[in-house]
Amino acid sequence: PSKKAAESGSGSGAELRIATTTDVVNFNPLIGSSRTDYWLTNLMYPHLLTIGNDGGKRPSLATKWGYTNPTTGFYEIRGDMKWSDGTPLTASDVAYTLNAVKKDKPSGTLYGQLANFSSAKAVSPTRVELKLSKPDATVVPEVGFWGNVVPEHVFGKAGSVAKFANNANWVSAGPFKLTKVAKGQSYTLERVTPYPFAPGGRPTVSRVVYKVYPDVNTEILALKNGDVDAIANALPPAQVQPLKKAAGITVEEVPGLGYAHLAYNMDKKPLDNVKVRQALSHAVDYDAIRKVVLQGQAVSTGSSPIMPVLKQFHDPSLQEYTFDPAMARKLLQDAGYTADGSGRFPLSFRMIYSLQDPVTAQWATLVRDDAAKAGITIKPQGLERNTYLAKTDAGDYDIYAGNFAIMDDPATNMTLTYLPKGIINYSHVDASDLSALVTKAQATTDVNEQKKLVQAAAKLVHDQVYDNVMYTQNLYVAHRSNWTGFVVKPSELLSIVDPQSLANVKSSS
Amino acid sequence: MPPLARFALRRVLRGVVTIWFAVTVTFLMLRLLPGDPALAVATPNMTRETRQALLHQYGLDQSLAVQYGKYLWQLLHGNLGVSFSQSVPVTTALMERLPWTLLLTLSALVVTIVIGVPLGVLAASRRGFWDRAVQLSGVVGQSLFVPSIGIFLLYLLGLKLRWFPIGGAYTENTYGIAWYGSVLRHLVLPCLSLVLVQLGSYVLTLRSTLIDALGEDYCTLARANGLGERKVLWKHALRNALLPTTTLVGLQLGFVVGGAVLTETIYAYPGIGRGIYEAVTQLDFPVLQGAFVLLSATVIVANLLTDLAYGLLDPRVRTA
Amino acid sequence: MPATSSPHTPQPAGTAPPGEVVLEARDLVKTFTTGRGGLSRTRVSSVDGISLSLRAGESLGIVGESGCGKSTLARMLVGLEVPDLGSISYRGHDVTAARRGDRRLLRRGVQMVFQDPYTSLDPRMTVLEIVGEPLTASRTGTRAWRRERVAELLSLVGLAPDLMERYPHQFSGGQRQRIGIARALALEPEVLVCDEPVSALDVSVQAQVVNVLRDLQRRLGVTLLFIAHDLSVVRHVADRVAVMYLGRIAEIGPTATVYEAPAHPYTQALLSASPVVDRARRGRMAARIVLDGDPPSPTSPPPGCRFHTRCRMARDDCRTDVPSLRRPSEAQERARLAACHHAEDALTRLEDVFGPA
Amino acid sequence: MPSVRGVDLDVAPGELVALLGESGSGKSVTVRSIMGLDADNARSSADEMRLGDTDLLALSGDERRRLRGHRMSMVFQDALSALNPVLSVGDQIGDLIRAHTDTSRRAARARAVELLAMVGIPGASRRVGDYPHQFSGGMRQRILIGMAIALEPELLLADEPTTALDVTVQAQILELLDRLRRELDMAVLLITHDLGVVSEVADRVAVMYAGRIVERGSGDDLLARPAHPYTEALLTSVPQTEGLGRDLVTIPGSPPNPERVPPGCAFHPRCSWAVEACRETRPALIEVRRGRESACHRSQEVVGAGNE
Amino acid sequence: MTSLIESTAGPADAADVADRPAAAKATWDAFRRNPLGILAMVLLALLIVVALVAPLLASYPRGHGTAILRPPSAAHWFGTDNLGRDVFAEVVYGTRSSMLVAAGATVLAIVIGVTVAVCSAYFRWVDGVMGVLVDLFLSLPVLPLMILVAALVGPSLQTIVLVLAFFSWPEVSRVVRSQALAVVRLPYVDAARLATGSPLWIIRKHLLPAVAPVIAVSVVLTASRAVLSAAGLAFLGLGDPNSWSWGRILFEAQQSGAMQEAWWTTLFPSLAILALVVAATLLSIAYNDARDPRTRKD
Ligand SMILES: Nc1ncnc2c1ncn2[C@@H]1O[C@H](COP(=O)(O)OP(=O)(O)OP(=O)(O)O)[C@@H](O)[C@H]1O
Ligand SMILES: Nc1ncnc2c1ncn2[C@@H]1O[C@H](COP(=O)(O)OP(=O)(O)OP(=O)(O)O)[C@@H](O)[C@H]1O
Ligand SMILES: [Mg+2]
Ligand SMILES: [Mg+2]
Repeated sequence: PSKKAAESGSGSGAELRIATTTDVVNFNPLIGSSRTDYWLTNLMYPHLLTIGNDGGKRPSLATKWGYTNPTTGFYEIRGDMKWSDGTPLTASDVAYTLNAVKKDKPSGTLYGQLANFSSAKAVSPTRVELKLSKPDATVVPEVGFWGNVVPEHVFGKAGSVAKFANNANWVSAGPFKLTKVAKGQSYTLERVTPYPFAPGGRPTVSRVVYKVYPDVNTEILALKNGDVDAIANALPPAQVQPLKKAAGITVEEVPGLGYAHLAYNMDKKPLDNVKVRQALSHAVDYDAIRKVVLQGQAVSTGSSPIMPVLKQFHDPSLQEYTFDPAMARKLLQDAGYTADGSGRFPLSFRMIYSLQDPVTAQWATLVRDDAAKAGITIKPQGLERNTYLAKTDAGDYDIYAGNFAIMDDPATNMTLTYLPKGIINYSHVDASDLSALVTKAQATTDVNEQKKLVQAAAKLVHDQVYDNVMYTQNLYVAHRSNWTGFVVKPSELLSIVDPQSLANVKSSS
Repeated sequence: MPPLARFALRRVLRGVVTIWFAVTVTFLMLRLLPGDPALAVATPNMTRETRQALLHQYGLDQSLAVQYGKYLWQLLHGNLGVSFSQSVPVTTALMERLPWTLLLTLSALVVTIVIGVPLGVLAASRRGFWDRAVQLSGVVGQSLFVPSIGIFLLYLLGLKLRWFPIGGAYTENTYGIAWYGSVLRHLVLPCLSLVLVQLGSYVLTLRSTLIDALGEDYCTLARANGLGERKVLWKHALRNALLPTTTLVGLQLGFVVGGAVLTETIYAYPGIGRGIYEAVTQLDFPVLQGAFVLLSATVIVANLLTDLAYGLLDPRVRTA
Repeated sequence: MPATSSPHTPQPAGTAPPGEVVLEARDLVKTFTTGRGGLSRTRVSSVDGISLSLRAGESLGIVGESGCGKSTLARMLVGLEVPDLGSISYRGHDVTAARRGDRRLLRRGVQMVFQDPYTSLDPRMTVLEIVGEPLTASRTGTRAWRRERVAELLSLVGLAPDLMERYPHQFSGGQRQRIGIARALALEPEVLVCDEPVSALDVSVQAQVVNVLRDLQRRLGVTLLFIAHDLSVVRHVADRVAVMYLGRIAEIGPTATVYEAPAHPYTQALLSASPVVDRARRGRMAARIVLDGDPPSPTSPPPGCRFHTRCRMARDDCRTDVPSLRRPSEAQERARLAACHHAEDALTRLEDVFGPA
Repeated sequence: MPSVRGVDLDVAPGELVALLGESGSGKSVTVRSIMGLDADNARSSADEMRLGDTDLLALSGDERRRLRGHRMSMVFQDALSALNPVLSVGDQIGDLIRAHTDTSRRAARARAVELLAMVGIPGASRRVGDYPHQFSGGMRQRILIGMAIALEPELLLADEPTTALDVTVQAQILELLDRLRRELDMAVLLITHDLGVVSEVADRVAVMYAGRIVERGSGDDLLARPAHPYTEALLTSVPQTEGLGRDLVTIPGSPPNPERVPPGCAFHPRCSWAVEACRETRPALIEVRRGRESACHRSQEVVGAGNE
Repeated sequence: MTSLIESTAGPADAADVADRPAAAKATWDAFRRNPLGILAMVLLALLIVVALVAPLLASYPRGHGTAILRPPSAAHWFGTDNLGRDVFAEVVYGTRSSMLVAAGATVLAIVIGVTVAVCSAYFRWVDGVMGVLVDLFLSLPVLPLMILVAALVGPSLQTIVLVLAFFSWPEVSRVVRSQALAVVRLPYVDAARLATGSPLWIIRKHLLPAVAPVIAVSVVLTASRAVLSAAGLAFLGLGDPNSWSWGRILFEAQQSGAMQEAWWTTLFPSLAILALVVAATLLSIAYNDARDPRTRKD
């Protein structure tokens, strides 16, 4: 078939080309783990909820959601969405998705959210009800935000959803549908109509092409060159200013919903001592890191796990640890350590970080050098991602340096981060007062009550240095200026490539 | 057994052993070195239970011997397994990429030979300035760091001059002639940098073997017979000097196919080298094992082809 | 140039009374597999059923064309190569298998002088190191003693001992060959196997080496196995001579007998084809026996008598039956054996070889 | 560094002149210079060089090239390395023919078959397409000779054509050369270090030592009555039937290193005739008697001694 | 035909010239006359000096600076990187660790490769086994395997050195073995066999000295290849993050997205790599040429 090549220029026929740095690993949204997987499958398998710039949940496929009682949640969904093969998208697709994930345990994020979920049922074509095994206020918003809804009539035939590759004959609920895949090269998606979130139910561009580049340098070259119209990945901090100045290129600011932190492994000896942890906290020049490494594109969280961007939960009274080597030394002396002639304490910590995380990799050395000023030896150990994960999992580190992409819901995140069995409890904290607060917050559906509980927990974390949250990063993405109408959503996962954004974007030149 | 059949049998046997070796080395590396594929696909929210389920699903909870035996058994049946991360058969995952790598390396080889032979002849026959110039540029080319030259070429020819596109193997959604044109345009830069890097070794080899050949008695005889220097060079010396070059092609082809990782990475060329790199980051054991099987097979085929070429060029082998 | 005798001329250990067999080979067979892998894998029959015995103090010459297996035979006799079949015994001990103990015995008793004086000396070693190597490697004696011994050996072969700090390339071919001989003598062997020790040398130098060898034999009673393709040299050196053709012995016997009355057609052809520096006999060029064709390939030796393809006297039985080494009927030649079905016949046609007297 | 100095040679049609000399005495260098095939690092000069009535020195490089293989040709010592291993024998002979004559490919091949038959390759028409490695050493040498006589040159230079061969095969080759030069009335310059070979075939002989000709004369005369101590020594050091049982006569010392040729007569350090004059002045090659030249201060005495 | 020829030629053309002890001088004389060889040697010496005296040239690049991604200037000869560190200092210290890695990997690879080569040349049965093993190793795709191992084990100086050595020895072995095989066939080795029954003696006294020149060339080539491979690994994020290497500078430039615009962050380390590898290669070529009497004369 001889179609016309990229019809650039205005109008509804335009093609939007987006650069990404990784291939799609898996087309099954319930398994997929790479960023590109997420961006692509989001355009085909809708989420029940989306998120606002303050981290609050907003309607998407679901119009209403909540709890009818502590162990029963519900979603009311739109009735006007259809799969691209004509089959209507109904509540039974939602129920099927949740039940299948619970049963087949695919490795994606969604399964992790279903710990207290027992089953879902479509009580009407537009209403799903969730049975919980114990009260948990986080299930409905988190499942709604993280989970993609997949078509039962396609996935259901495939057996286990944990093994289904979903690599051909895609069915999409819009705004786009994958039509052509060239591994290592590009992914072409065609417009799907009707799509309720597009103007007139019809996405403005007819086609979206994700093109794969090896790294952000090449992406930037391609953007400047006009080979692509937008870059999906967040820009490295150092590139934001130059690109803002570049002609024909627009840089959008995307609120970050994640944070970077240092976790002190409390299973390892002097780190169980709060004074040592405090000393360490005072031995990092947070300002310098934010200014130099992040080029001022990050904000302090006040050393609290609740970032300012989460306005409804944030507690502005918590103050960031000051960079104060003298204070750090004093704290260490209080803890019974004495410095040698050269001012060094007999303390040496191994700090792991991932080499694939360029920002952390950069500040890791700064942390080392700052600590040295307080007489503390920190040995950064940059690791290839898999080794990093393995060591993290085994607790094989003194200090863990890393960041989380989206920490949108404090209660959820605290259960994962600070409960003894929490799977991202990297400081291995096991404090009964903290656990009590977090558990209670998780079970509470009352927003104000929950706010009080998580703030109390955050204060504990802050004071006892159960976690050292360093900053939340604002992200920047770039596109060619002739494209307008991007809807900017928080976090790199959504940013300007969220389905609703791509359904509305248009070329003006 | 007729010699040809025996020869064929030996080659096949050697091929099988080579593949087995590649499989075993990769298998053991993957299993014995640290690194856990279940973690590679981990998301922060994954539980221990899920991990266990994953390991089970991947068959990694079995003993080493059982896994190895199973893998070999499958391999015997031409089954390379299913990719951990992509859930598709490994064959499918690799076959998408192999053609691009072959296109890239073979075209680079052809260009290298087309440019390299005259350059080698020039260097060998015009001792002095040309010789030194060719030699020096050969050495410099050989010493280039692929990403460095890639960055430079992309910047200059891609961004500044806009002669060639940045990355990829073709332009999406073009068809027919235009598609082939775009393939060619995308091929130029990666091919060029591969040629730059490998040209040197071919030219230098050819040069030194040519110089040797020109000093051989048979060339002296050709001159004593009143043949012109050109004929001596191109007919008598070159035919002999091409033999070691052929060997080099065989040796290098496998190396180049595997070594195209950096080239493919810097130019976003969707070849097997980059596929391997990605599989490494995802610890996709089946894909990695499959890729090494495939690369070994390529090396075997390349060696077989060079043997054939050698036979064509060298009657001592052909008529023995 | 005869060597000047030094005061402490070494005597080879346990010199046997003349006549006693020191080294004996029985039915040696050696086949090589060659080929650059792949298509051209072939078997080369290098030595095929050779029996020899060396008596103490004698010198046995071996002549034959290139590739007839002379070197292979020599290498088997010194233990550098293990025969496929057959046995070698040294002073009654079977040393065929070349086990560790055997080797030591053989090494002490049988040494070798190599053909090429250029490649048989390690260019990176001084003469002292080269000649003294057998001693140094086995840590025999003190350093000073070894030096003394090397000096002795050098003067034995007619080289000034003060040259021992030099490197081989500072010597001429003939001098190097003498270094090689000195090295071979270091362990005081009874038997010296010389594999074409003068072929690589110029005529003017060749004589020096030949003289040294003869002198050694006379003075030390060393047993010599002297391999050469130059008939005149062998005639000069050897008491007995064996003529080899394609891995087999064609004729063996006292030198004078074989040279004056060759009983094997091949020996005859060889003698007749050898150019002689004697203008008087120049005219025989047209008359002599020029063999047709080329030596057959050892990869597919002809059946029967291996010489039959080029033999002017070949009959049917030569093509099928392998001739054994036997004494031609004439009684006075008890010591000479020839492997030819028609040796008697051949002896009657000697004028073809030397031309009409 | 000169490796050949002041070599004077002439060969008449139909005549076989042997150039005798030890290894390294400069025989090959001489031949190469005559052919105009000096190695890259060699330079040669000559006062006069002519082939028939052609002045070789007056020719341009290309004219010289056209002479090679046509009016003068060469046979190498090592036939295996002199034949191109990757080209068929017929191809190589054809190349030669077509380089000098306007011959079609087919005609050249036919001529190649003819030549192979002429030098005694059995089944020539079958074997013309074979490659060098498929022939035995003697056959290869014959092929080289066939190539050298292909265009019936006036002068054939044979550089040790039999050294690598066995005596039985050597005899064949020598006979072939002898026959061909008579049939084609060629001048042959035979290089060798084998006195036996010289004695068998040479009409005239020139003896070289350390890059110079030290003696020249007709074969019979020179071998019977050497006029130069070197020739004399050479002759006596060859093992001969007459000397059986005695030690061989040796020439003391070793051939000179071309980098350090002794002053005066190059042979004087090894010469039993040497006198003071030999150390200082180099004897010129002068006529000792008719048709005999020798470069020795004491030639007359040497010849005389030989005559006793 | 009459002729009077005066011919001159160079020194004796004996193939074994190079092996003589006196040849060392001849080799050096020839080497000295090759401008490229001298240039290479000077360049290499310069780089080695830079590696040795790094602390005198620049202070170790740590922490961060204020001037970010500044082009080359008097204060920062090679400009600054995205953390404001001095690229010149990075390149200087990169020289150190790049050379260290190359040296470590080369020593290991040479030791293994030469041992295997010499043993297989000397002992037929070893050759059977090791020959096949070396062949198999040579047919493995090296770079991908290096990536795999480096990724699995985790990048550190030791890992990189081991990985490079592990995949470089077969090439060393191949080259050295072919030379050793030629030497083993030489009569003087046979003579040594007749002189002693100790293989160790023969290997030590005859074989190793004879292959030494090949080993020398092999050392240089292995090292230069190691530099390229190490840079390749570092560029893919598999270098040691705690020591400055040229590959790491490039990797960080790539990570920061500054590669093309801040050309100085990529140009200088690239030039350093090029300089080292070119110098090493030229040196080995010049040495080989000088050693070979046939090429020596021009
Ligand atoms: N190591 C080997 N491998 C294969 N073939 C061999 C080997 N050694 C000898 N041969 C073959 O065995 C045959 C006899 O060889 P040998 O060296 O004994 O002959 P020779 O009589 O010494 O010859 P020359 O006079 O040329 O030295 C030849 O055909 C040779 O090619
Ligand atoms: N291309 C060359 N470069 C340098 N020296 C050379 C060259 N060719 C010959 N020689 C030297 O010139 C001298 C004469 O060599 P030539 O080859 O003529 O000797 P030859 O008499 O032919 O010896 P042989 O009998 O060994 O062939 C020798 O010392 C040789 O080393
Ligand atoms: Mg031999
Ligand atoms: Mg010569």
